[in-house]
Amino acid sequence: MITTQIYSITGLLLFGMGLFTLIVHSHPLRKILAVNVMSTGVFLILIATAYTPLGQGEVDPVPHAMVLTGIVVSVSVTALALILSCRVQETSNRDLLREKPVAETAKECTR
Amino acid sequence: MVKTRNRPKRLDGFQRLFLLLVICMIILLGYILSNIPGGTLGLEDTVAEFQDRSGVESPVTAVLLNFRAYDTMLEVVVLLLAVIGAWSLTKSPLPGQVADISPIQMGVVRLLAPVMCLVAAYLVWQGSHLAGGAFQGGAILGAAGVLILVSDFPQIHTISALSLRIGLVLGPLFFVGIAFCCLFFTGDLLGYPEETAGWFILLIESACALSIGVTLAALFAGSRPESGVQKKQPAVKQSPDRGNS
Amino acid sequence: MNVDNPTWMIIPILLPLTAGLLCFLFHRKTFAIVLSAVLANFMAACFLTGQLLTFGHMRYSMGGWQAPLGITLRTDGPAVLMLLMTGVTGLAITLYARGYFSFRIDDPGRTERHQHQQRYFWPLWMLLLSGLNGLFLSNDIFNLYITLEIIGISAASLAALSGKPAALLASFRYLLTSLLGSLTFLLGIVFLYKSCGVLDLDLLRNLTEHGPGVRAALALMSVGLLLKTALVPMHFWLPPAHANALAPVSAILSALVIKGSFYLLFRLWFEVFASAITTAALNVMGTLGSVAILWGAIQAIRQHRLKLMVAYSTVSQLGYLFIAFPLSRTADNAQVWSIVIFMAMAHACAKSAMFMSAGTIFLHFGHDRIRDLTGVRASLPITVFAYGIAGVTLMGLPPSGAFIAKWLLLSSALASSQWWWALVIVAGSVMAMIYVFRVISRFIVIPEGFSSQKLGYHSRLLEWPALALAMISLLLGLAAPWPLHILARGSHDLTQILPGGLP
Amino acid sequence: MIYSILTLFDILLALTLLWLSWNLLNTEDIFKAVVLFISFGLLMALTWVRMRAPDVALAEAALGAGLTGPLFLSALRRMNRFLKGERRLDCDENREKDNGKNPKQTQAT
Repeated sequence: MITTQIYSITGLLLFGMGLFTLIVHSHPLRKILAVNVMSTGVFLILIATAYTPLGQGEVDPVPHAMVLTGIVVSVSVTALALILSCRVQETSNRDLLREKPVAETAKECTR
Repeated sequence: MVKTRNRPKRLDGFQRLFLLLVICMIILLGYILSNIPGGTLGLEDTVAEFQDRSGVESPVTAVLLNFRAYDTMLEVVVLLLAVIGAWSLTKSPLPGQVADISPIQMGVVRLLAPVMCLVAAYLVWQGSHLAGGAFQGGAILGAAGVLILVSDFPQIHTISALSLRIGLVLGPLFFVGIAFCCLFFTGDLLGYPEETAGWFILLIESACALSIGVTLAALFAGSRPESGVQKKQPAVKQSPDRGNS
Repeated sequence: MNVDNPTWMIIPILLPLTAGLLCFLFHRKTFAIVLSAVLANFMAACFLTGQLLTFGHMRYSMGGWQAPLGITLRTDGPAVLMLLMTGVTGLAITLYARGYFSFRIDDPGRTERHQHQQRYFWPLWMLLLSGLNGLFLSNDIFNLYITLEIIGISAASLAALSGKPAALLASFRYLLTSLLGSLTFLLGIVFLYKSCGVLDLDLLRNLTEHGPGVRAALALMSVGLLLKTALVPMHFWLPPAHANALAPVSAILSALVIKGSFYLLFRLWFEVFASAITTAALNVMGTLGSVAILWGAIQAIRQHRLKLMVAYSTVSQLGYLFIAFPLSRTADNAQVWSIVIFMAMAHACAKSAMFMSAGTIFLHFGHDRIRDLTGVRASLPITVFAYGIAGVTLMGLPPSGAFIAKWLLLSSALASSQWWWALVIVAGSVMAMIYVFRVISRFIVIPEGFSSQKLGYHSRLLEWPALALAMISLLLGLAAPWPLHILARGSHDLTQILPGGLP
Repeated sequence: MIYSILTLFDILLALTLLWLSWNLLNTEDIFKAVVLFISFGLLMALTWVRMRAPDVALAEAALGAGLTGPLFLSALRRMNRFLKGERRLDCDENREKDNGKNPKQTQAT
């Protein structure tokens, strides 16, 4: 069961790191990346739960189906969030990626 | 390219507190998680018991499209919702991509896209007994769509908005339709007749794979196709790289 | 199908779903599709209520696969009442939205914008409705997660529909918060599956012992749902998202969407894992609830914009739902359920009526600054009337539905001599009076020399649905015995559950 | 409990995953973070294979690396393009006044 343990703990750590980044960082893309890392962590724990070493019986297929579902959901939500964040950027006058007014970035570019 | 760096930040008081909280939570959860006795619980035996009645040999596909097909149906709807949400946000044209595409790239895409479609079809087909299925096939299709979008084939601009919408809705609508058919014939929603269950599953998977592919490509494009209404807007400024292509 | 066939309960889920798909596919006749779906949804809710009253609990296994393997749906008292709430409110909101989007003034840009918003509003709203109904009926924890995702994504997209920068930003925050909530919920499911190995709620309820794994799972799921329900420390996303959305969307979000996650939370705490709940946890919920009541009310009083005020009042009213938690130790289960369901139903009707009125006012005057809204009564008498009646419900005056709920709360608080909760309830009501009257007094007073604005366009659909909902929320108190009867019918056979399969 | 060479592999894989995710969440450059995220997705696919979940591995390889990466990159590009002054037509309608003093539309790629 050591394998399950290792990957469960890894998944939990991924969840924690993602959570911290999601709250602390303010850039929209970073937040979305953090959510993705979090969800990968959750999936990892779930798959690790189902894991049975080779030759010791079948792997539980229900968590696999759940994770497949979850991956597709997370991709679609990621896409929506990305488009939404682009729109937020386009209507805001702060450069969300670099945390300064849009005008400054534009000046930097024209230089 | 503008540099996407941001100034390094130091953690303030609240953030340190939060960090502490997260660390404590993770340690606690990790302790609990590693103390849950594992190995005995799960549904693998139940799934194995009913496997031969599901019409497919792969247990994951059996769970996804027979035992818990209702979940999958709702989940295809989630994908569609993301597209509706994305389309409601913007009305800019499909992003014109790199202005100068080398003929080599075009050739590669011309070659690669059909191959990817074949791979996708194969994945859907083998889903009944090996790894694979609607999601994987759909994902490959979506990747092929992204490739085509990136190389900015002129043909993609001729796809009408209605046919695109049909492609998007096909999977979920087909799923719901089959569900109602089953209700009519066997009296159970999504309860396929046992002897033909495999075919029903393959049908649903093909339709869903197509829709998932279109959905993912549409999500990559990020904006809805222009319909007649928007074209009337005065074109004050054309996006430069669209002008080039 | 026979009348006693449990298959009927798929209708409120699949019908709006199909309608949503069709609305997205065809751009014409969308309103006809939506209206028929919403009407059918309402009738299905009534039918399921009748079915429950005649035949008792119903359980339906999807695809004929029974509980540990397949997904089950079920109807019981609370579920049916929530369906009814969604049915009534949904009908009114649909009619109002029709009026809202066909509101025309001499501004071609705005008309075009309305057309664009309408095109995406209908499919999103239909899919949201089917997700909500799926949530109320589902009996499988992972299926509940997917319905939560449907609700979250469609709600966030709806909130962004107005396209204003503030709305976009709020909707982005909303989407991320809702994602965080569902991920935490999913982590809880993982813990649960690891410790129990089943996903069906009935099988989970039949577990006799609750180890640390189940407790951790419950804690994680609760935190996720609280984020989505916006209990006070986690309410930061709610006011901007609700206040900046289009008026029909605000009504949907405030009346229905938060109730979905709350209903699920309540079911987990008081039905599935009732024996794992400690008094301390209940008290924490009660405390957070009272903070929510007071903080939300204070913020509502301080707001200068009408819609923001109504949004903060939602934060405040949500607190009442959580004050019922600590009182459950002394009251019996059915009573707590009835308090909560009553409160939720009354609030859903009143709050959507209020947001609709605010939206009508916003449409007609082009702004919703409370200071400049004097004499609205002269131009929009019905809207102001609806607003006032909805306000009566928020204050909890008799004979409104909220009065019954608050009365039950007060009496059980005093019966168990926990007077501090009673104090909070009364204080919250007084403060609700302040923020409601502050606005109404502006509406009603007509200053000297005021000439009533002539309104170019007037739609009955903008005014009457709000009034109807407000009247329902007011008269709910008179019809009190009836929902209580349904709930009692539900709790009657709560004890005898077969492990999976049809009873 | 059997400690074998496989356990060593597990530990190495887990550590790499953690290291990658730490870097992608904390690196200053968002572009670099996205690239790291793509490699993180590929490594996850390997992990799913290790966990005897080939279905998930296939989906992760196709979705996680093949689609999420391009999605992030195109979003990043769209934002950067906007910031460099190539305004889109449709975002002007809701603009407030103070945005007027915004970048001149000079720079193109």
